[in-house]
Amino acid sequence: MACSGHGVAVAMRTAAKVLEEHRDELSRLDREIGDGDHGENMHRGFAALVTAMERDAPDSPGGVLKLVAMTLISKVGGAAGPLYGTAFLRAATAVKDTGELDAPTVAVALRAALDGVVARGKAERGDKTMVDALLPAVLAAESAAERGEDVPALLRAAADAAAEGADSTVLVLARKGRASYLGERSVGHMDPGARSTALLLRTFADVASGHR
Amino acid sequence: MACSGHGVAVAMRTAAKVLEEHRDELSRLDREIGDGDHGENMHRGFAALVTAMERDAPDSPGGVLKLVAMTLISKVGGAAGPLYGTAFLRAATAVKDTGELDAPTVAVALRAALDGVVARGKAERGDKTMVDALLPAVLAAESAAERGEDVPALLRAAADAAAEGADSTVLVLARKGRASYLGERSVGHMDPGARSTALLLRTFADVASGHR
Amino acid sequence: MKKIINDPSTVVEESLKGMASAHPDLIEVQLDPAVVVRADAPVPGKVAIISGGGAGHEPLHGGFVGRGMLDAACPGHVFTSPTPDQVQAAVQKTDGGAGALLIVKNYTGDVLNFETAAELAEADGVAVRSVVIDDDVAVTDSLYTAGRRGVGGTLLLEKVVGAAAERGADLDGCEALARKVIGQVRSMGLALAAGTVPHAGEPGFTLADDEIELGIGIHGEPGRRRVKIGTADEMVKSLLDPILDDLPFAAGDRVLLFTNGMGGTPLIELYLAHGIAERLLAERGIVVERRLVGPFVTSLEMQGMSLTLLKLDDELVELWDAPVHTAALRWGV
Amino acid sequence: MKKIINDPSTVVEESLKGMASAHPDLIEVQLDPAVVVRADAPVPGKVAIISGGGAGHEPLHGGFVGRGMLDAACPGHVFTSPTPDQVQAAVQKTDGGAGALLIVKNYTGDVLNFETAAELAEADGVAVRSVVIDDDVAVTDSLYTAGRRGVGGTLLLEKVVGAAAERGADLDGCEALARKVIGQVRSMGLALAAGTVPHAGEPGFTLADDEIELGIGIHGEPGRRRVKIGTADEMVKSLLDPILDDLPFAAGDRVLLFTNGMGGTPLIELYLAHGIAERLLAERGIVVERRLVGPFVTSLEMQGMSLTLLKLDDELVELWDAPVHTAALRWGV
Ligand SMILES: Nc1ncnc2c1ncn2[C@@H]1O[C@H](COP(=O)(O)OP(=O)(O)O)[C@@H](O)[C@H]1O
Ligand SMILES: Nc1ncnc2c1ncn2[C@@H]1O[C@H](COP(=O)(O)OP(=O)(O)O)[C@@H](O)[C@H]1O
Ligand SMILES: [Mg+2]
Ligand SMILES: [Mg+2]
Ligand SMILES: [Mg+2]
Ligand SMILES: [Mg+2]
Repeated sequence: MACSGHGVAVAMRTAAKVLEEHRDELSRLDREIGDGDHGENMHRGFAALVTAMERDAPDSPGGVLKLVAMTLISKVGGAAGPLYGTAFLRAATAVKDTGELDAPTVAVALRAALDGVVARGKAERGDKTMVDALLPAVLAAESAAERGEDVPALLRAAADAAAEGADSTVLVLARKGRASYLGERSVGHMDPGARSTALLLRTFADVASGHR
Repeated sequence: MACSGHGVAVAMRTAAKVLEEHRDELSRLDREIGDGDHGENMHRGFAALVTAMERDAPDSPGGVLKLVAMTLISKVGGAAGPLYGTAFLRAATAVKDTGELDAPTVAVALRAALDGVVARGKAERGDKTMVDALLPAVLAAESAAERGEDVPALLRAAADAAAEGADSTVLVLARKGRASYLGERSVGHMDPGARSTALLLRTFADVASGHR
Repeated sequence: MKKIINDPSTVVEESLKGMASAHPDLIEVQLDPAVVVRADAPVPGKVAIISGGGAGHEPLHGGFVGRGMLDAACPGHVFTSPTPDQVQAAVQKTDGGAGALLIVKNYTGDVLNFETAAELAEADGVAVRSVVIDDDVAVTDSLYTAGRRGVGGTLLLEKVVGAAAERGADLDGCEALARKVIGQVRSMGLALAAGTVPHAGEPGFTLADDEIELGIGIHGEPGRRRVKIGTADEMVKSLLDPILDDLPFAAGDRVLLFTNGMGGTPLIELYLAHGIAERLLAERGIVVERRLVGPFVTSLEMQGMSLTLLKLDDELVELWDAPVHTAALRWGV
Repeated sequence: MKKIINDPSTVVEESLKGMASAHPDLIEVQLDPAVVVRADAPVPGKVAIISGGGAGHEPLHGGFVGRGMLDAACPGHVFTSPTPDQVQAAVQKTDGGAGALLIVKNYTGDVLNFETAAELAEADGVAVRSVVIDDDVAVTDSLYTAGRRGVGGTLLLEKVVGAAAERGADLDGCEALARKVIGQVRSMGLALAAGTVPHAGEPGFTLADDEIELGIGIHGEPGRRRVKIGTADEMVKSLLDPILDDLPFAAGDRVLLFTNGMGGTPLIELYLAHGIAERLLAERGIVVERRLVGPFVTSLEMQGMSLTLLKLDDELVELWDAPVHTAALRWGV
């Protein structure tokens, strides 16, 4: 597996498939504690991305990430659109015009993505949002990079941490986004955005590891 | 039992009770093949009649019948209001200012009521309307009168015939009123107006016979 | 049954009170007998246009009382025609000396009660005419039925005749115009789910999850048949075709298209259906010159819709466009 | 799920097409990105008033585009906020040289997307201001929530600010007026039964037969608590009391009372509820000077209602009464 622009593009196309498969699950989660559109939103955004990549496939990882950002911003809507859009935009900016991403760069990109989400959404860990998946993923990626792991190993560590982070949202009270209106009733349900973050990272890890 | 104005008033008050008891049944029948308001319509009319009779209880049978007619016309609405209203109005006119109704007069009054219903509604026997109960009742009353039966016996004969007539509506196709829109789907359900006619005649017979 | 009501037996009365408080400048509501009258009635020299029918079809008819439309509306109980004394009171309150035209939807109860009312009003010395509207093509007129039902076309009739009366048309003129409109307006509806009459407490009918009632009446009466639910394209076509065939409407005809909601179908679906109907009409070369979209002739919270097509000419276009100021329809003022 | 649609993924687009065909004189609809624009835009020298939000709340916002109200509306997918490029396109289409005011309902998605849009529009050289409306008292502002939601008050805000812009108020003036309205408008809603998002296919939530959701949001989000359904008197009071306590409204205050339907509740119930609200306000000595009753800020076919109270002064009364000509609100023209 290569972390070239092509590799990133493959990861995004795979993500589109995964999100289509999990569309109903994500919407169901959102129906429990939000307005039921998260699966549809993510699916719409990534389906549009696939179309956009058919027309125009940037060579560099940064170019692909920027296309992802612009497509999500203009196609997803809702809270997830600008949040994921900002995340990918910041990641694109962080990797600059690197041709092949190495593990430290991936860690930096993930950190930039997290910072973007927090800058826009002002959520803290424990607020029951995608931050609860993304933040532990970033921490795991950073220590993997420090340990000198390669990109597949780093992404697997990040994906594991994100999955655990998403699971952790089940037990907490939502404090940001629509789910916050539920108050105590949000407890007991996983946050859909945390779940989609975990799915994305798992997909990226799988593609990087050659599993998908 | 006397067929004085007082007797007729007692019969009407009893009818109000009976219609209240059968309100749901009549509405249910009407829901099957009409718009579900017949029980409510009849109950509203006779409840208003009880109130009206408290204010003003006419002495003569004709006076009571006229009060019934005017109250039903102004309180019932729907198809049943003008039809029953006309029936009682014609009956009132037919009995003129007779102080005590004898059997032949009751038969004449019932015939006048039927003629009124037919004049307004233009239904024929077999159209699945109240006519299917009232017409056989009139025929039975007329032959009872010819046989020289007294008022209670005449009304019992009329009530029996009306009940049979109402039963007969189950198997026929509605051709008048709202039920006609159902076409074939009206078959298998008793006509609510035929049922209320049968109930009224049964009540009058019971009161005349001293059973209620 | 879940409803925002206090008591099934007072729904109509309380709703009328609320309506009165919502439109103090427009209408006056009298409760016993129940009549909604335009605030400036009687208008001297003007023919009074009066309609009425069972409640549960709001805004029909009370929502159309006001300048340029109805002088009075007589609301019955839910789905129950009003009584003659209500209509008689309406005539008395609105008689400006030029007579009254009663607009009656073709249901046995309505026809009988308005008939009696007309007699009472004539006895009071007011010249009264009645017209019966029966625009629903779902139920074909035959020996075996009480005739077609009056549905969505009623609103168009009330608007057009109301405008004519406001301009000074006399009783003959109003009646002739009404008969003309009745002659060239056709409707058909469908239901996805029934409404619940308050005192009944349960839905008027039950449809399977994949079933619709084609040709539904505004009291939940069935129409042509139950069919599987289709796409919006199919459903709209199944309403439009019988309407077009009935009059018939032909290429080159100018029409008003009224896409009506039954009460529980949201506007997003009505607009969607309206767009389809416009497209189908354009394909047939029929020219939609005026349109109305919304829940105007309803059946409580029934989910469903109806289409109404009125053939237009210059006279009808002008009368449709004339100012109207009522609770539910307002323009030019 | 029973709906008059062809395909969940094309509902908004098809509905917009139908809306365009229904109101050719009033609006122009562009589909990619989706924007509803008033037919005579841009109006030179006029501040453009722009709003938007997820679809499913019709007639909000597209039904309020036209003279005296909105210059453009940006409809998102059902219950999903629009995207920045839609808002950017709306600004471009309506920019008359005096800047644009964006009216945003307080939902994370709406706020974030409009924020991005404002940046894009500024980059295009248009002066843009945003106001966020958060009139729903059901959800109290606290550290723990994203703040109050924007609901029924949005319509009143759009009407009043739209009237001011039409009269020539500048961007500062429009913004200040908007903040004033937001400061003195409060709402709360309840639901009896959920609507169904087309692509979800099943109701957004489920209530027991005797249960209502008090403080419901217009996307079916819960509010304060689930309670046993009461009489209309009780339900209206349970909406009105928190509204009155919140601002607070006091005896002698002049108000506009807006009784809003959630989409699946028929007018007969809304008028009934409105009458109760007027009575309760009168008992408190609060003077209802203007009113609006109907399904205007809806949640698909949700059964339920909301009440909105706007504190009035002469300026607001005059702006409310000013002519408006849109698909859903029209008077004086
Ligand atoms: N302020 C926020 N910060 C971070 N993430 C948020 C915030 N608000 C919402 N989210 C995320 O967005 C997800 C919901 O996205 P989506 O359903 O697509 O949009 P919407 O909430 O507008 O319907 C939530 O599950 C949560 O993870
Ligand atoms: N043309 C008619 N002639 C005789 N009876 C009729 C006619 N039309 C309807 N009816 C009777 O009226 C009954 C319905 O009354 P009701 O439900 O109170 O009024 P509505 O049909 O207006 O709702 C029917 O069951 C039938 O017996
Ligand atoms: Mg969502
Ligand atoms: Mg009936
Ligand atoms: Mg009836
Ligand atoms: Mg959403």
